[in-house]
Amino acid sequence: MKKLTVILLTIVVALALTLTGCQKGSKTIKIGVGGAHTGDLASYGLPTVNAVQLVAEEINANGGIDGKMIEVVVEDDQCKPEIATNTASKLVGEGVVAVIGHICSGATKAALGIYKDSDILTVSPSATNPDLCDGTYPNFFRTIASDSAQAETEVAFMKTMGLKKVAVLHDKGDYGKGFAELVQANAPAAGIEVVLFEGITPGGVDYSAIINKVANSGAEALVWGGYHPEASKLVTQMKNKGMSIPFLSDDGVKDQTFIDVAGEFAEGVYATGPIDTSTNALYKKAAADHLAKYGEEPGAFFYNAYAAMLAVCNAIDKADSTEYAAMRDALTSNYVDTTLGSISFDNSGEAIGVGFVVYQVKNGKYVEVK
Amino acid sequence: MKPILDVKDMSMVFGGLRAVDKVNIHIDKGEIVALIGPNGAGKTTFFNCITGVYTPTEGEILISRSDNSGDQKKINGLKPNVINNMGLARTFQNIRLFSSMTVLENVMIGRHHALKSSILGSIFRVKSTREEEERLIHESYGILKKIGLEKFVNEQAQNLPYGAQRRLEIARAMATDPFLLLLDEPAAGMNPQETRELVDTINFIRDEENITILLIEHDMSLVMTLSERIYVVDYGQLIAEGAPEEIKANPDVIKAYLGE
Amino acid sequence: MEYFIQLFMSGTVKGSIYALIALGYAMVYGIIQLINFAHGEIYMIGAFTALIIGATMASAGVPTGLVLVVALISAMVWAAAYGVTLEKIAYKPLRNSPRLSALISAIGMSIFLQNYVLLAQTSNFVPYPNWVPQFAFLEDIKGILNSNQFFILLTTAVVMVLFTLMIRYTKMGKAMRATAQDKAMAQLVGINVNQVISVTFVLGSVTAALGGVLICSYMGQINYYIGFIAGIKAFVAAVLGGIGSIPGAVLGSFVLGWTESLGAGYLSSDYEDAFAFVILIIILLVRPSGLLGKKEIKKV
Amino acid sequence: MHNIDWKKELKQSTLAALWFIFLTFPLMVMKVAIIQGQATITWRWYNVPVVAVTFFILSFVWRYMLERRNFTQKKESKDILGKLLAQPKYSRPAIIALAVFLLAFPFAFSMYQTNVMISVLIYIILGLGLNIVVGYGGLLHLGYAAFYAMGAYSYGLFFTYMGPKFIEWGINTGLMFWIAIPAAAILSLVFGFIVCLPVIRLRGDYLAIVTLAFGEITRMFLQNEGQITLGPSGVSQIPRPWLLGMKITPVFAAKYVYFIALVLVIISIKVVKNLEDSKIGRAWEAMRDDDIAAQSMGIDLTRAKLASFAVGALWAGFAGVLLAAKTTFINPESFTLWESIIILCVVVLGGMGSIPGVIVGSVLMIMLPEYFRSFAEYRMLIFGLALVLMMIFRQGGIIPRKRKQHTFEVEGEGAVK
Repeated sequence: MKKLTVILLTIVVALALTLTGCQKGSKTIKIGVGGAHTGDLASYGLPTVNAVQLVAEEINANGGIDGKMIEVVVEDDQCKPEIATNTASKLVGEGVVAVIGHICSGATKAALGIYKDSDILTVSPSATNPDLCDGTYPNFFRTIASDSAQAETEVAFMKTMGLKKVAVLHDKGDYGKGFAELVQANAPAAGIEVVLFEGITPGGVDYSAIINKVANSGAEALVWGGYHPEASKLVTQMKNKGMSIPFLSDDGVKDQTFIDVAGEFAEGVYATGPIDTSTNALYKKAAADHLAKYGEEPGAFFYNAYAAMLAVCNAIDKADSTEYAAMRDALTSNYVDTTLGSISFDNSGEAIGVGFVVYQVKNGKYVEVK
Repeated sequence: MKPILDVKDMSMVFGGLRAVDKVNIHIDKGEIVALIGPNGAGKTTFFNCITGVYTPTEGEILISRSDNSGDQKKINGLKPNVINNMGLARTFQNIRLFSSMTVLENVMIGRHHALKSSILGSIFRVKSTREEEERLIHESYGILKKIGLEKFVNEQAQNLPYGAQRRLEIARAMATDPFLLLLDEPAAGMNPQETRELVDTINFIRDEENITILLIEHDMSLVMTLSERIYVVDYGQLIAEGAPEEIKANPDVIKAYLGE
Repeated sequence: MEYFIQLFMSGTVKGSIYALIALGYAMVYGIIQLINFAHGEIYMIGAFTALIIGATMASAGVPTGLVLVVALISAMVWAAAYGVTLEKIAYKPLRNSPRLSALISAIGMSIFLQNYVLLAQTSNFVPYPNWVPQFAFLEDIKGILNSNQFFILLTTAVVMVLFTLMIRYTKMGKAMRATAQDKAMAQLVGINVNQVISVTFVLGSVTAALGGVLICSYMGQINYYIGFIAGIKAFVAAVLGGIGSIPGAVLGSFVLGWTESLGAGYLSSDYEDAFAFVILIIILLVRPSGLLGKKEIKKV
Repeated sequence: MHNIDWKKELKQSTLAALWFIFLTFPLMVMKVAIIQGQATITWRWYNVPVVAVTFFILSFVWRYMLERRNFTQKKESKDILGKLLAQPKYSRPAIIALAVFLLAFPFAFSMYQTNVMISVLIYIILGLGLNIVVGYGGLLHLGYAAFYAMGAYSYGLFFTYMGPKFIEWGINTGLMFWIAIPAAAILSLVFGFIVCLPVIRLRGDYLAIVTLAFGEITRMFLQNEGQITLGPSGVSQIPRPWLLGMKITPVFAAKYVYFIALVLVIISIKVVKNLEDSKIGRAWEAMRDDDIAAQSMGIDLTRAKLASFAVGALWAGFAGVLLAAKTTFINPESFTLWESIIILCVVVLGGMGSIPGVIVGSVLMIMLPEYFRSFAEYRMLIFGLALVLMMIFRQGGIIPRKRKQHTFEVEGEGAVK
């Protein structure tokens, strides 16, 4: 037992010494990546890691920023708020100057509680919740347009389709319900009546009751706020019931997996998604680099993350500093060429130069609706 | 003088089976009464009805702590703990001790009703609670001493010899301060020596502690030496009542035991 | 009125789906008083196996009808194998342990099997082919009842009838009833209790696999997580009907299906699951042993 | 354990290996992938020998372990460490070392480590609370996360609705934490009492499913009633606890919340210990051992159950407020059925009814996944398997329950031990 006590004390002392000894005087610029890297949402988080690493490697190969190398620190948050605070504190403890992430809006909010008070610049490639840019988090930026922009695009499109009555369903989640509520709020101004607004439970075994309800409501179209698995269940069941009203959705559905899963039933589905920049030179380069390194096409939010990383590195370069205020200043006052085109950020944190357009599934591919 | 336990036309029906059928029993203060009958005659069901484990389908059960006619109370359908608090305590045919507890703790559970401390008092372990706990332990030890189990006080209940376990059940029941003690086959599984000690214990409880006793028993010699009155049930019905000698000679009883 | 019929039919279909899964819960509970938390995973594994075998055959150019039959059979075979293995490994060593230990073991198995499929296959949603034949006579009323729904109803009805007959008239059925009532007694009169338990797991797994294939065909997709929510719902249905009772499980499933559909249709689908849970609580308050559950008599 | 029949053993292991090859064939050897909307199969034959060898060996180990379990079950386990620690000579330095370690922790380790430790402490409180219901009361509770949510939302919503007022009045919003701590505990207690009242007469599994239902209904309410609860987007910007009006940085907050949590844990342990040794604790013990005998000895089961539910819920209230203060953000997703199951696993894995067990259970459940991130993919797989194996081979949990037993020394005055 005495031994045990001694061992315990030694461990404490040793850990205390090592941990206090290694912080200061690092010659690298550390940039953190937070997001879901394991679990069922990993497919949304991992592409960001790849994007950040590709950019870092390229910059380091060219001599770094003002001679300083970039070091990427990757931490998983599983999209869970309570884990995200641990992740954030780990990144802060590592001494990162900026974070690319997080992926989910909920986890991002939880992590921002720590980044904000630690003065760490945070650029998310995917968190679209409008609240994030309402001024409460001055350190927050994103390279994706907010859900309000997305909902506005959707409603404007519904107006051009000549719809008068729509049903709005959502998955009761942060993202899905948020989008659905914004559509509901914008619809009256466009002369559209929302005749049904309800949430459904993801993972259910049968949605025929709610589809009957939609059919019965006299809606001329169904708007879905949520992700693709439920969307494909809904379109499949609608078509099997002989319903043919248009199905409109968000960028959670603008994903090739949706078309793979829903198959023939996906034809004709509308979904909003970020403006297509695939003709952009940097975009092509990023895609080629990814294919060369990982042997496959990049996944969700890859280009947004690539752009975010480019913007952050550019800001450090322009500011000649890793001080928060200087970096923030550089970020909001300069345009930078990215995979998403030439972008800058406004004072609330939204990217200028990114936006949404409407796509439609035609012959098993999403095609922009002009 | 009113009986302290008065059961009137009590029946207990399970589905179609009449386990207890219009039974009338009364017990006076200070008696030792036995309830006998062949296996499956409904004796334990009768106990369960009186102690509140079952709610009898028909009839009335009245108790009174003293023999004044004034304070007779109907206890049909009350919960077992309420009935216990009113002064009826029991033992079980198949011993139901709290096996993970010590002998002392088993008796302490029996004293549960006598404790006044509140949850808050327990949480903060205030002085009055501590004193009460101390007192409780001494009281419980006292009860064990009376029943002659003090040498086992710190043993785990399940490690006791069989006879001692039965006696511990009696001690635990006595700890609840009853005026009527219902013993369900107290001598089952005991050797002759243990049985003799049991007789002394039961007499002691009646004489010194002033507790009336109703017991179910198969050991006829014990029943005949101990009890003053005997009730005999068969197929749920009361078939005979009387002093031991009368019962011994009753042809219905002999028939019930020996069969046709 | 037509709206009501639509909702009622969709509730009936939903009820049939729950019933196919709930049966396994009820049977296992009846025999060994264990909430088999991993039952939903057996359902998922059955459906996955059918997809894999079916996809292999379809790419080899086997005709659709044959694909359906072979895929279904292999789903049932492997689900049964998983069910029996599950029982042998995770439940049998705990047969004389406190109930909570067996329940935690079941939860552990549920987590294990989900992640096993996740790692061995994929975390993504996979499209599920619709193998169910499309009936021409339903074309006009497909707004109320389409071919997949019809096929699910039909299967559930057939399974119910077969089960009732089996339990009532076969030797195994009698042995199962005896074991459910008193395991020690059944053993004494010469019933091989281990065998009865294995058969129970086989039957429960087979119906779950059947349900898995039909439901995935109907919904058009599958992933490793589908068993969890379906399993919880079926479990609620089984409890609602009186856990351990097979007719109770079926009745409970339909009550649940109707409540959810009518609740979603006339009130709000926001609280679709809450309606199910509220009905459950109300029924249990009135009948603490479920709709058809036997009232237990305390043995003293 | 003697005379191993090698021929038989070999045969059994071979059979097991063959069986598992068959069993895992479709899922392990074949893999479905979607290419261009078409399901295709890739064959992974290399998995066959892997499965065969693995299960051939595991089969041996399994049978050996099962036999050993049956063999040793009867004997008392040799708890050397426990016996050593029972002596004051050894226990005192151990306790001092532990105290030093715990006090020095946030200063010796990074903010990240401290935050992880806060999670552990929160789960200890949750575990102790649920332990009252499951371990002492013997009632299977699958909706404990609802009470956790109750605590977190009491603080969160209190801030949402009253925060602006506090700012208007010029009062530091951090003070709300100190109001929320007792308020949330009382609210959870009352909520626990109300929920319990109608369902108390249900037994065993029926009780489990109804508590599950209550948990889910609570979460749905939080999700759907956005006007009241802010819906799925949750409550953000929850203030950190007040300390003399200081501006609290995250690094400092982590240390500060750590110590608040630590104090709460110590209080919880003390209170739970006191409860265990008291009248109500003995009543729970008796109820769990034999409810009919307990009732016949005058114990009011309804009251005992109500007490265990309500007191159990109280700790969830504390834990909830701590969670809100730690993350500064809460949403309904943190209070799912899974959360209830995880807390249940903490209790059962650690050892039902055992306070040190709950502590070790929380440490394992939270720290292992956190530190074994490199095994991320296999983490849940191993976790599931560990639950099964624990139940089979160490049923009482890691530190089985060892209740303080009341004894009586006859010598002298009869000192109470």
